[in-house]
Amino acid sequence: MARMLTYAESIREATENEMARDSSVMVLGIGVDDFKGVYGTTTGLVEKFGTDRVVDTPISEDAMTGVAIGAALAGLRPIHVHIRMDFLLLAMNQLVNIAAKGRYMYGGEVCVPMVVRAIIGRSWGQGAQHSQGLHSFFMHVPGLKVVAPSTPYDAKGCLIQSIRDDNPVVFVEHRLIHYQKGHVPEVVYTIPFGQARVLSEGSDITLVGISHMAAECLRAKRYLHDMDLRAEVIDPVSLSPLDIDTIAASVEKTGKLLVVDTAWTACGASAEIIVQVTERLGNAKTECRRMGFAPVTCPTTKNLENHFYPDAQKIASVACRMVNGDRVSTVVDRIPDFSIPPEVSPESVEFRGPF
Amino acid sequence: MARMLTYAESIREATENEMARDSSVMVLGIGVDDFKGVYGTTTGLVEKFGTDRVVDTPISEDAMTGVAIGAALAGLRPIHVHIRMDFLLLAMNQLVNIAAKGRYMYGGEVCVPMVVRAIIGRSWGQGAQHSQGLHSFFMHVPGLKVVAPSTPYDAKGCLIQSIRDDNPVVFVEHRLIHYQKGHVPEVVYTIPFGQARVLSEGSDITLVGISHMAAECLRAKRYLHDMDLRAEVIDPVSLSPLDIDTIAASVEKTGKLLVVDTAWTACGASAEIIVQVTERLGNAKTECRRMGFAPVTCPTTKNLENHFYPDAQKIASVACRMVNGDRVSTVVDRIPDFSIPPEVSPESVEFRGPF
Amino acid sequence: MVENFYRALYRIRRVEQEIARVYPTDIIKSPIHLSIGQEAVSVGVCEALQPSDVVFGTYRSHALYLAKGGDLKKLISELYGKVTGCAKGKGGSMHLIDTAAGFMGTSAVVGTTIPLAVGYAYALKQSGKDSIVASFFGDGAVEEGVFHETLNFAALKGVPILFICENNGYAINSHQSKRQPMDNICERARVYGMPAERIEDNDIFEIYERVERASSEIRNGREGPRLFECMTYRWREHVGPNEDFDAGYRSRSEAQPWFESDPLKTLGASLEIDRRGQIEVDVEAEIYEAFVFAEESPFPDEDELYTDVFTEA
Amino acid sequence: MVENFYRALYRIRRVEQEIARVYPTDIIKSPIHLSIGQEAVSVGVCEALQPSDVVFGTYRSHALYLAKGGDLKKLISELYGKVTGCAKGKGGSMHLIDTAAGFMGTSAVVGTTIPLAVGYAYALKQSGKDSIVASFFGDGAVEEGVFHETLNFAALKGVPILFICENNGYAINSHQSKRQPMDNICERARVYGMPAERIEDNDIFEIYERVERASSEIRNGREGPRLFECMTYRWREHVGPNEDFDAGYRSRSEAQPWFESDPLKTLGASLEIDRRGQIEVDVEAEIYEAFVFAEESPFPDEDELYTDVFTEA
Ligand SMILES: Cc1ncc(C[n+]2csc(CCOP(=O)(O)OP(=O)(O)O)c2C)c(N)n1
Ligand SMILES: Cc1ncc(C[n+]2csc(CCOP(=O)(O)OP(=O)(O)O)c2C)c(N)n1
Ligand SMILES: [Mg+2]
Ligand SMILES: [Mg+2]
Repeated sequence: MARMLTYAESIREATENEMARDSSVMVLGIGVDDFKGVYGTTTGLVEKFGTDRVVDTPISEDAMTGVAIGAALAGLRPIHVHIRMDFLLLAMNQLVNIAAKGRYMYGGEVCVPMVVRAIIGRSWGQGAQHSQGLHSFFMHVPGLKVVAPSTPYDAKGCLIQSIRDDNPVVFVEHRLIHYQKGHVPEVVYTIPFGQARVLSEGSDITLVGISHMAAECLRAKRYLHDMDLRAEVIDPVSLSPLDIDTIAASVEKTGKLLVVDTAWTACGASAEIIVQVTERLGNAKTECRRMGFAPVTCPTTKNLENHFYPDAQKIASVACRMVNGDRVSTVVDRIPDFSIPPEVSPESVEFRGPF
Repeated sequence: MARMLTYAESIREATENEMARDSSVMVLGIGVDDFKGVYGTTTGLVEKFGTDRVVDTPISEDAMTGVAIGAALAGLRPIHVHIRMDFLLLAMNQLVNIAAKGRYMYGGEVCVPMVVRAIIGRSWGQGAQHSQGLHSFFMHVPGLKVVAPSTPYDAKGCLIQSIRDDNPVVFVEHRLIHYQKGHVPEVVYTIPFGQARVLSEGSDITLVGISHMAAECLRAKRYLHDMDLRAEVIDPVSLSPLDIDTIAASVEKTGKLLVVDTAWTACGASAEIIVQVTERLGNAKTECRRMGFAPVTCPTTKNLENHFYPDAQKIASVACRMVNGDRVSTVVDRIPDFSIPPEVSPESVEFRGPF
Repeated sequence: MVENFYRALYRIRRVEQEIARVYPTDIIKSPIHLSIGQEAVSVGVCEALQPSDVVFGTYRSHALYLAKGGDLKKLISELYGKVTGCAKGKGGSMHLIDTAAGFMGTSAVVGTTIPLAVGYAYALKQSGKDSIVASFFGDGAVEEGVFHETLNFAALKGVPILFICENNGYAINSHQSKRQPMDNICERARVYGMPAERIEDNDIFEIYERVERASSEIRNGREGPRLFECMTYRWREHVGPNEDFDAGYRSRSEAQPWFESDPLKTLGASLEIDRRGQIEVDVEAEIYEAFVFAEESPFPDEDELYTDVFTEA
Repeated sequence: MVENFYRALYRIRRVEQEIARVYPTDIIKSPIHLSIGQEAVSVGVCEALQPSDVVFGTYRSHALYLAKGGDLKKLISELYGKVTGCAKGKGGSMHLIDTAAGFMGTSAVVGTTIPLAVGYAYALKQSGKDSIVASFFGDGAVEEGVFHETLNFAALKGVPILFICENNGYAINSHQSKRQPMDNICERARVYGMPAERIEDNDIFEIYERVERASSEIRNGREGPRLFECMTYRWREHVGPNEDFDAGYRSRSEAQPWFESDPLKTLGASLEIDRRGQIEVDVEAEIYEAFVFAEESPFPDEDELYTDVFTEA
């Protein structure tokens, strides 16, 4: 029988493997050694590897990012953990001005092998400052790699790949998938960057789902199936580098592309994917749309929050109208509800208590 | 005769006008009161309005941004000046988590009327950390307005508009245009956000140039003219809100769009403009391309730096090939030189010494 | 005064207990950081302030909101995500505001409101107003660079602000000694030339008196900022409604002295039984009403999602 | 020792003078921040360090680069934007590096290398190596929050690092008193429990001796970080090759005592004339050679634009 782990367990396993294999790997971050272990992703590591290699840090994101970079310059391989991606806003100077640029501006003399684990905080009620998906910032800046696996299988392989990479990697997680289970082999394996994953084949439309939205796209596919529409669902997995070949090949087949992100769309990853596809396919007739956070600050109250996020129903609504040729309003975030049974994603239903 | 001012003088005049008119307007930032007056944009203000309203700050971008926001909450209208946009990386938390979100997350109870003047630092040899155009970060986040005027005329009107706006506005300047002269009426005027400016009409291709690239696009137009191609040149002026109507109408006419930014292209303003145009025009046959910084860290040595930035020649090369239907490689940043006389933009030629 | 203190303490304690009680039903869909055990700091400071004075807080600010005169119904409604909340349900527990009460806002990101408070105080000083500002934050926030940057600027400009550090010994589950080499937050303020005092034992009278004195000294605008480090203790888990003495990072015996010196208990014991009873009855009625109000209030309309992004001209 | 000091000081001074001399021709297309007048700090500290020790600096680090043993030809070539530069011309004056010499890099953004240095020192300590790190920065950098965050962490973990604050009294054109309420940078370090000393008068012997002692104390790994505030003075404008005593923000008379106590002058006077002459002749030859080397070196190929973004596996 397949070995099943949660996404969080898979991250923990990858970290433990690498720490055991390579004594230069270390973990630092607020609360990495505490009893909650950052949603269980670091549980037990301090007992095994000690406080020198598993470092609870002061609340000093800017300096601690610099410390991680400095340790990387000296040959360590730090994994810096942030329980909310929002806190990276305090570390932008170090990430953009040093981590991303170090190798280039020193003419190739150094490298910065570090991993920044950034968790997108959505559960419910996380509100304005604990819910942001800011991966497009890091995609914008040359010198950083960005990866956002959506399954336990990819989480393990990508994290090991990230740790072994000699460059700074922003590893994007999503809180709602931490407790999702999936097949994770016990063996150590890596997943190369720049390879998108076709989660499910189809011919009528290409759905690209980033991070948690990959799961929502798969659910949307089921709705669409009931309407006799075959969606191809792709998880880019790696955002920078981006495997535009796989996505463009799919779009060439389907003629329609809907990119769904767990982030805002303006200057977002969804915009980038669409532009790269149109650049690749020239002025062939392709219709492209994007969905993401509503273009507002994330509200706390659940009944507004539900409208803030894309979900399977909304994705299916937009996809269906794209395929059926109805003219879709440009404000794709405000599609009125389609006639789809009001099921909700299990992650959000199962979620209780924001702890 | 038309009254001619430099871009820097125009900014200074707008600031002085508003400070004289409204005692709640203040200026703060590193060196705003010193003899260089941030390229002359703040010269004389401290003598006129005193050190309470023209505040030289410690080197504390994070806190000083928070201080500006707090002052705005109390009813002042701070203009926070940064001689390099790169330094905003230290202020991202306050800008994104508070300035952008304050009104929304407090249910409309407060407003944050502040202006953040951010200067893109290119001259020569500014290298990795003094040359970045990071406006796409601010376009990504709801709650911020972003404006990037390219002429002295627009600089004055947009700055007055920004100061009077009750919301946080990121005002993007470019060092190479600070010394450019243009017509600036003495009268006080505002330029509403969300209105692009058609700098020059044409029928064969639409060139959209952001900030300093508007001038390069105009120059490119002259090259193209010699080849009997008529380019329409548009300066979006305001990036968020974005006047997509004007741009899309132009593209509907020309069928071709080339967006040129003084920033990286991945998840950049250029990507956003292209996607909005394709969303607007549906799957009509339009060819869209973008140019910007090469996808690397900015090098210091001039002979690499020259290849890092788009310029009139490179823009004309790409535009020409788009119109003539040659298949353009996707890496538009590496177009081999087209047969255009090797003139360089006067800003870069005139520039001497990075002071 | 004792009665006022008791009423304020009792009201906050009971409000938070009620929040904790209903929380497991998931009717409140917002992370909550309770101040149970720490109420004396907010009450002691705010009783010493004027209504026109202004405070800024953190995600752990139910107590501060109430102590500063924030509307109780709007607080509970906010937690319930209702449109009648102080932020129309858009903010939740971590983004409280009541401008009418001089409660200027809280933030979920550690340290972020410290410079806001100083900017506000700068504006007050410049306008010649008589009001002052108090900035509340935890012992963890002093590890953020912005704390230092802000104190440096506040002292340089002599703005009328009180920095109130609520030192409960922990940032989430990490003891101060795991995060700071010295237990000397006051020293960290004094290097900027500002007077700084530690107030031990969660002592509401000490807090009130010392803050009262300091605030009148800075109110005239001639003296600059002050810092108070108020030693206190959090009785519940960092976030959520429960106790967590079995989690391993701290012991119940560490908490015991704080339970025993609880100002609510000692003040209550000093009150005449009838007066005390009356206060409690009044407060209970008010709380009951507030929860009913919140339950009966409507959620915001879907259209509210798109409002309040910008202030329209 | 005096001879070594003199050679190092003379070499740096003359290199920077040469840079300033050619600068108006625009052959160097990179902003330059000269250390003329401040050389004693870099030399005094680096002479007290071991070759295997590591330093991090700022955009004003020509002196530090040379004092730590960085390659002169690579420095000048870097300024000339040549592929033979220490960063292949990609870095310029503000992004110097020479890993072989333990010169681990500089940055144009104030304060950014301070935590890098501590991270490096953390790694050294963890690996059990005997080396230490010195982090150089200006008096302005202590206003950045990252300075405090970093010192807090460094002291907490007891990493083997020396913080060297080069206090030249100014950040660009703003005097320290315009930016900091107290003239007490050492105090700002002591609150983290680390010893901190001010060294007055740009005194190279004092710097050498005290740093030597401190470095041997922290080298064994048992004692934690130290800070030295080295008082010095910048003779030229903040950025660029010229003097700026007529700009209004400072006077030549303020500089006068620094001119007079210039260690280069006093050390030079103490040397036997022939020895001194020989040193100077050697150094001049080396400098001449370095500039010729730089001039004759090729610029990087256009293809270099796209290399060094990532380390390939
Ligand atoms: C910038 C930032 N980093 C980390 C967090 C996660 N976090 C939430 S509360 C907290 C502890 C803060 O401790 P303290 O300031 O002592 O306040 P207390 O919770 O004890 O009242 C942390 C680290 C955050 N909210 N913001
Ligand atoms: C974060 C940041 N803010 C502002 C600047 C602009 N700037 C360059 S040098 C400098 C002054 C720094 O002063 P100090 O640390 O004393 O160093 P010095 O130049 O005197 O050696 C400033 C403000 C910068 N480079 N980085
Ligand atoms: Mg605490
Ligand atoms: Mg200085």
